[in-house]
Amino acid sequence: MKDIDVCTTYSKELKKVENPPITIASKSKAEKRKKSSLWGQVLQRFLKKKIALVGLGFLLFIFLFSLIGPFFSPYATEGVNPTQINLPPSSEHWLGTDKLGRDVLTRLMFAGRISLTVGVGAMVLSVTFGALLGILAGYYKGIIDQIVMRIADILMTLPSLPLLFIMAAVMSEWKVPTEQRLYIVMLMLSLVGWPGLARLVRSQVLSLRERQFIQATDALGLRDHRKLLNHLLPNIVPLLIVSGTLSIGGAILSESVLSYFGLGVVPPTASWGNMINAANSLIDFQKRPWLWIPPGIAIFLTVISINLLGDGLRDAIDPNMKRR
Amino acid sequence: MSKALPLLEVKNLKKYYGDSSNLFRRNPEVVKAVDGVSFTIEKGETFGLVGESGSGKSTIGKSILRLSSITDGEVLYKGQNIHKLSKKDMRNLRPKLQFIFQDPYSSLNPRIRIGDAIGEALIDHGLVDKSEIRERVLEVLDICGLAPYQIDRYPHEFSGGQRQRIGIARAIILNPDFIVADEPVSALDVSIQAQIINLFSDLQKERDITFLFISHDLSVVEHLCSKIGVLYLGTMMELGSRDQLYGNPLHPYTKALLSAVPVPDPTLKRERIIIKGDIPNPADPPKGCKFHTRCPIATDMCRIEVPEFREVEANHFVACHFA
Amino acid sequence: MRNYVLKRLLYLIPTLIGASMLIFFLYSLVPGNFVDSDPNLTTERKAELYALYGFDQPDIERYFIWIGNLLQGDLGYSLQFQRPVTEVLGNYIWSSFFVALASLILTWLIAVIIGVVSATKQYSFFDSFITIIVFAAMATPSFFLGLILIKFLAVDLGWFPAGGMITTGSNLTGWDYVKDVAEHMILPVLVLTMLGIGGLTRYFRTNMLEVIKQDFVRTARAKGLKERVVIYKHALRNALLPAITLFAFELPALFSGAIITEQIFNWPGIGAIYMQAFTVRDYPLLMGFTMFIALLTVISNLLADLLYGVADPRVRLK
Amino acid sequence: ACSDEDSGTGNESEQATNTETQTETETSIVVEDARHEATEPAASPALAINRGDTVVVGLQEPGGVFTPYFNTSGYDGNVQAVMFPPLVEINEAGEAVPGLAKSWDISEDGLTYTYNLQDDLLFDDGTPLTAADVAFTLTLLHDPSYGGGTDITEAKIVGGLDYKNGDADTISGINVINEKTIEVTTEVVNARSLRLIGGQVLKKDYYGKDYQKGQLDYLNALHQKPVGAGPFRFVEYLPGQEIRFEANEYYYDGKPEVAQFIYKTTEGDSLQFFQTGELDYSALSANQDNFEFLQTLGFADINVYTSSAYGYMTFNHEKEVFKDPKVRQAFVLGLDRQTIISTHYQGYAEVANIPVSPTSWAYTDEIGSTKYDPEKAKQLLEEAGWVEGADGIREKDGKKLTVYYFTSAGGLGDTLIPIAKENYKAIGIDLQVEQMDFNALLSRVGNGDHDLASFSTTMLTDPYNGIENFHSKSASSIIKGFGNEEIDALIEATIATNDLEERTNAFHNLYKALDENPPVILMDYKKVLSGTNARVDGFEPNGYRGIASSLKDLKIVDVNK
Amino acid sequence: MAKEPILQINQLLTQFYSDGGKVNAVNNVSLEIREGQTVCLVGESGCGKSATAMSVMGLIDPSSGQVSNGEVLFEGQDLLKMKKGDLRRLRGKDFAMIFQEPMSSLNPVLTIGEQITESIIEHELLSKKEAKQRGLELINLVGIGRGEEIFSSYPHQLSGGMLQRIMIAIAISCNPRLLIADEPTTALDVTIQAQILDLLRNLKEERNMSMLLITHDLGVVAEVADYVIVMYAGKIIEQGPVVELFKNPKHPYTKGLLAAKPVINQRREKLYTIPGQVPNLIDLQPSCYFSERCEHCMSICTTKQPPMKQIRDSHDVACWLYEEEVSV
Ligand SMILES: Nc1ncnc2c1ncn2[C@@H]1O[C@H](COP(=O)(O)OP(=O)(O)OP(=O)(O)O)[C@@H](O)[C@H]1O
Ligand SMILES: Nc1ncnc2c1ncn2[C@@H]1O[C@H](COP(=O)(O)OP(=O)(O)OP(=O)(O)O)[C@@H](O)[C@H]1O
Ligand SMILES: [Mg+2]
Ligand SMILES: [Mg+2]
Repeated sequence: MKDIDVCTTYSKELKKVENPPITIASKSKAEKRKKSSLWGQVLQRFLKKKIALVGLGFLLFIFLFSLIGPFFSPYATEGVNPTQINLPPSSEHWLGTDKLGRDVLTRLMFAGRISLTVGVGAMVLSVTFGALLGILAGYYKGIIDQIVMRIADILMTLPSLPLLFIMAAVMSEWKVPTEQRLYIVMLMLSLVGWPGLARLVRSQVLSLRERQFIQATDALGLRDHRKLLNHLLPNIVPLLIVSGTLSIGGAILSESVLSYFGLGVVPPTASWGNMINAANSLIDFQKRPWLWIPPGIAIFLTVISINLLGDGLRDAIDPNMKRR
Repeated sequence: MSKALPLLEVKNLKKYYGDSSNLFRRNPEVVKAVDGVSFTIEKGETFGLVGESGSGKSTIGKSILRLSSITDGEVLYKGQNIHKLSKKDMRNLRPKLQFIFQDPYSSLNPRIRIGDAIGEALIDHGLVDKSEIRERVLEVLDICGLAPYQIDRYPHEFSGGQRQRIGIARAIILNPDFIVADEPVSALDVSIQAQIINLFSDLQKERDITFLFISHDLSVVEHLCSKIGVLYLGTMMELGSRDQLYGNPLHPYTKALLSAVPVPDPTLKRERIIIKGDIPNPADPPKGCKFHTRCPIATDMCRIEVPEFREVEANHFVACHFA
Repeated sequence: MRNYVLKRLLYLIPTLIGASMLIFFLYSLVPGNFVDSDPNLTTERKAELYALYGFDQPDIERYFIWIGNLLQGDLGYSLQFQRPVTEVLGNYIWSSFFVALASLILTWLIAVIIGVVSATKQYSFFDSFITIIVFAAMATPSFFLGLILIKFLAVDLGWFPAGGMITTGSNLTGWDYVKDVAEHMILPVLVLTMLGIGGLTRYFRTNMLEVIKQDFVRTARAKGLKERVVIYKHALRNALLPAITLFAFELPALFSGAIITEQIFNWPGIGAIYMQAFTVRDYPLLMGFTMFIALLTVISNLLADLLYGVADPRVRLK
Repeated sequence: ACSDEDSGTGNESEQATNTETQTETETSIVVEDARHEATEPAASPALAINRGDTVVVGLQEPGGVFTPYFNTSGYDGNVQAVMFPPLVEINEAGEAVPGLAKSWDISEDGLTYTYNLQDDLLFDDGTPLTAADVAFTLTLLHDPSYGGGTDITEAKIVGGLDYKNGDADTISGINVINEKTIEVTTEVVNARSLRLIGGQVLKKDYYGKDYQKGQLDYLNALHQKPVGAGPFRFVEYLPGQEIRFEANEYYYDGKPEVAQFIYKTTEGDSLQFFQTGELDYSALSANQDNFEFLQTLGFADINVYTSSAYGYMTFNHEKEVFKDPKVRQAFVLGLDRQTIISTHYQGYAEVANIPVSPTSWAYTDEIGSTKYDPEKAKQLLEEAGWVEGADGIREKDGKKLTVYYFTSAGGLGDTLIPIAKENYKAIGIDLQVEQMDFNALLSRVGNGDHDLASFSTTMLTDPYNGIENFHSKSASSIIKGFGNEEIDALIEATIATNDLEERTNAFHNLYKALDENPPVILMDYKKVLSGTNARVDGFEPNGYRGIASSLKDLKIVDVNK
Repeated sequence: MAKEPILQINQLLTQFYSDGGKVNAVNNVSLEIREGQTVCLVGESGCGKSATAMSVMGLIDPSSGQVSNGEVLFEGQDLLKMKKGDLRRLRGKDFAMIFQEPMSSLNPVLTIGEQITESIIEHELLSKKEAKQRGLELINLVGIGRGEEIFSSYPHQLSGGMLQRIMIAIAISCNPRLLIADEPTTALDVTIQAQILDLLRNLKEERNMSMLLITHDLGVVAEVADYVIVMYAGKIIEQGPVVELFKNPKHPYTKGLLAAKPVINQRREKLYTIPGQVPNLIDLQPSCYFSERCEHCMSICTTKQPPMKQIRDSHDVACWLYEEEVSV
């Protein structure tokens, strides 16, 4: 469905990273010494991308803000305080309080932990599934490929939001402690996310297979696990890195959409998504902007910076798109 | 030639490409990439395979090493049919049979240091103790004209010629008996090409390796090979020793090829045979003699009858009605 | 060509069977059913209703009944609406379709233009500016975007209706009706467009960047053609080609609606109905709809390939 | 963070101060039921004023089944209410008043009901509505293939089961005396039968034209072409958009002044539509914010009234923990309901003390309590054998006092969850929360997976509806395993007579018993907040019928006067 | 050969931007092509041959490089100073170009006919119909039959050799006076190469075109060139009439190139090799760029660039070996 198509649009873009970068250049000796590894080169190129660096900087800030911010806050996330309801920002509560008298700034920090965890977790899971299955399918072809790809096809025929609804309902059967509900959310998002990635990886592996250096492993008679782990995997890492970064943003957004339907992280655990959603009425919108602006900006900036970062990484990894 | 078993014997090799995944109907459009090719390679010999693009050279090379399956025929290495070996036996045989690729830029994994790339197969086959690997790698690096300090570098830090050397080092470190070199110098500049060609001839002499050398450059083949086969649309047109082929080419195709090679001498005014037209679509090869569409001396017979691959003089075979 | 299509159609069967099983069994795992949604029913009454609706049969059996009906084109009977699923879908799907179509066209138009301009002026101010804007649109949750637009454009400024499809109680016909509906469409279309535009713009930009580095573009320049011709005739055509597949992929989205946007704008579309059906576990409707989308997806995949074949002479099918 | 502190003393003092501040707010904050006239009617948006004598009300998407008794969606019920008045109506106090029946008699023994129809009663197609239509309706409800949600058999009409399960052709207990009179005999006294039997009427010639016993499928074709006898006549259904009605000139109480009535499909709170004037009437979640919102609009007549429903949190009585009434009492006392309710509803709800709304004749504030007493709760838990464990969570026989609380997303839960977690933690209960959608909630509660679960009753047209589930024979899946013979007897007593005073006493006795042995944690009596565009007069919503009974009185007024 | 130079390049400097800094791909190159002359530019990969051609055509992608200095005089007009529109009108009309990869140099989604007539319509202002007529003639001229059929086919349906002929047809469609061919036969088989070279030779003669042919194959040079220019690392190191240069190469690099190539029927035991490899263009110090690989390297070679010196009539070489005054 369109609303939640974030993940697929990323994969649209990702088609472009399929061809892994092979730098064909003979560098002078002086240069050779300072960039002895491929990743060193990537790093160097990356460091030249100002916008991407801004993105990275902001992400770091958000991470620090969420991870160590709460230690500096005098308030507790769940400290309900009915006498302090809906206060506007003040020197005491920099971002005001919500309808339960909780400090918005503190919640924003805790929510950041959750949202980032969901984002990163869902990314890690879907990248793991997607990469593993994609490699197996692309490398072994035949029956394994058929099975994996048909499952992916089938999953992809189902619209994602309904699929998430179903999964949320099904998974609510499992007795998961409130605090750990986010793991369920991660799992759900990754289940929706892996087929697209698996396809990308598979097609990449199929094209890598035709590359002479992979054919060379056949000629050398190397064992399969060596071919897969030492030869194939490192060559799809760039793809995984780029699609991984981009999917973090997608997952954070999807979580907020799930929260909108009450299928996300369970309150009182705060996520940026359910914080915005708690203020999702015309009244709060109008009268208490401090409830929705901070989480809104947090999501917005995080997703933007992740995108910028991902974009920068893509350009850095793919040297064809060189800038003067 | 002794009666002893040849190192490699290719018998009636056929390789058809086609859409075999079609469940419902066999695709009629099959490309007969290799269509019944036979030849033998004696130990220590360098066999040259020439032909235009798409004539099936690489396919033969890969089929011989079982890097691709075959449709029909036999590939006998020291008498054993390579395509009938079990997976395990084949793996054990791999180190003895090596392949050198055409494209120096894509034949090395960009993410693996060249020292590892060269030594990897030794480890994987358990041929050498881990501690000795580096030594062995340095040894072959030296043979191939690379400096020891380059062992920990990545492929992108090397030029094309150097990469081709790495590819060669990777093959010879396994002490192979037989190497298929698929156009190993085609992508290189003249000055570098000469270096690699010399390296090959040194290897031939010093290591007693048997080569199947694939190239479309007749001058290179002449330089390196003792026996040469000329391929056209998957069929062998002429096969003979170097002197026979260059001194007395019998097939009109061979003649045309030879005369088409530009010679770097502006004063030389040769009578050239320019054969007309393009190579036919391999999916739909001409009937009769496959070369008849471009042959300057073709007759009606050529259009109908497939010429026999005959031995016209000792070890000189040709497939032409008029040779 | 005909064989190819036939073959592809045959390949669809296992995918569809798989999808139908997945759909059926996933939904059957969902806790709750239509009868349960009324807490006031007595146990006996529930049992009666279970029997009436066939909920008491084993899943496998119900699956085969369902799939059997499906094969006859019978999507079942909506419990909530008490009428055939096809009829319910028919009631709502077109309004979803029009919104989606309008936003699709708009999205593509804008994305192509922006993509081309920012690719030809890579790293210019325009490019960076658009990049930021586009990312911004991508980074806003849809419900939030909807709320902002309603608040400012509909309620405060009163430029557009806040929701719905027609002016309540209006009896307009002909052009007036079209105009009325169009006016109501603006905001939802705007939201969908903003959401969709990001990915597509980036996609076109990357495509264009790739294409304009190709040899044939150089050839076109070497011929002395005007830059406009080089970009729009030679480059854009090639950049659009892979996108044709994407376009076909959007087909199911045209019918599957946009759950959130429809809900927010009160648009009488299939997305909103889906949500409602889910809350009361109207499984025939849910499954019928999901299956319909699965079928569309599969067909549009095929269509994408065929279209690509038609559009790209390189893969044009024999 | 303070919430993480385990030390009992620190918490107690804090809690104490908390309670203090709450009692302070508590008294000042509950809002009275009232009607607030618009301050500035002329501010009504042009969109609304220009609409003339068409009145638009928001309603969630109906299912499109407009035949009474056959709808599966409650919203369809709202649609039907416009066209199908019942024989016996209900007023704002929950008392039976005349509807299509101008009067009725109940026999001495309480078993026979005789309904006398209004004079000149016509369907909206102009044909007469007679006792035969009523008889047909009742017969239809007994049809074996009837799949709707009304269980007529509860009234135990004589011969009803023979018709339903046997092969009787008619129901012997239904007697059409004449065109205007019908007599129904039942087997047991049931205070609810009057309204159950005296419900909405289906036109026999229309809905019964093709009727054959056991065959009701033909009705499906009629669901979207209703013929009723209400103030408005059905005109058109635009799925997902609106349902249109027009004034019914055959209505027995006179044709309404408003020419057209429309239910517009909206989703959730539709503030924006009310604000822009697309809706003339809108019911909103009751809270101070929404109230102020309506006030600032200026053109809204505001109604605040109390709903007839109550909210509660049910125990899973099949779990061993809750077998002991002391534990349940501790759960009641240990939850600061007052804070939760006043925080969430900002005065637009009060804490429930008995399982019936204050609007009902059965209500009394003398029974039950709303107080928060964690000390008492702790004591009760101690008595029940739950002693504090190492981590502050109570244990008994090595089992921790961890309870799973199920609730649907949104609503009160957002406020309740954090406070309840804190409250319960303070008395040594570990509360785990799971949120799910409402249907999953019902299903999982039905399976007995829960320990606690939140629900609200529907509108309680009879106080009996609020307690029937506490009967040990009750089939309710929500409250299973509760009750004993004593309570059963008390429950049965509440309907065993038609006399209101006797019933009131019976209810009070029951409420007392339930207070000692709580089946649920009573939560709230909610207010309903509605805004009416000042251009429309006559909306008198109440807690039993919503706006249905006032539709006939709607008038358009000139806002500039 | 006293004919007017049709193209004269003076002190051309073309730079590309790269990670390590600016790359002087074409480094102060000066050359001229006279009317009716075929000039061959030879050199190893990366020595700046294509960059030179692209600079002339004004096709250096502005996002990756620029022409920083110099003059490119086409019939006396400096192309570099010309307005973009004016240059565009000359390009493809008065001078045209053929590229190395025929497969990728034609637009895959347009028909051959469309691509041939396009420039005719643009430059000659003919109608579609006339252009088609012209197109068919051209197809015929480059030696492919079945004009109509080819006209409506797509590039992927033709073989490499045919495509290269089409490229040639496009290039000569407006009767250019100068044809630049950048390795037109490198991607083709020998038999096809022979056909194409033959075609180019004939066309040149018939139409009295001048030609700048870029190649790295000395055999090709020997067959078609009138005049040869040898480039190394962005610089011209030797130039001269073809016979003179092959008979009497002066620069050690030129000599090496000629000796390193295996020649048919002239088998040697060992090929001559030039040691080392082409230097990286990024950080070149002032020196003879070939000095690292040169057998005759002297101390001056590593510190100073040799100037271009005329050895004989129009045979120039840039090598310290031939500078008398430095032999100190
Ligand atoms: N994987 C494949 N699938 C289908 N056809 C193939 C495949 N590989 C090669 N062919 C076809 O087989 C024929 C022979 O190919 P091969 O690569 O052996 O030629 P070659 O002589 O090595 O040519 P080149 O000089 O271009 O390398 C060609 O017509 C080619 O199109
Ligand atoms: N677009 C570009 N961006 C950066 N560097 C470039 C670009 N194009 C060419 N170069 C560099 O300029 C130098 C000259 O390139 P050029 O293409 O002119 O070589 P060439 O002589 O044509 O080689 P080849 O025989 O391989 O075609 C090379 O070092 C190359 O790396
Ligand atoms: Mg090959
Ligand atoms: Mg070049």
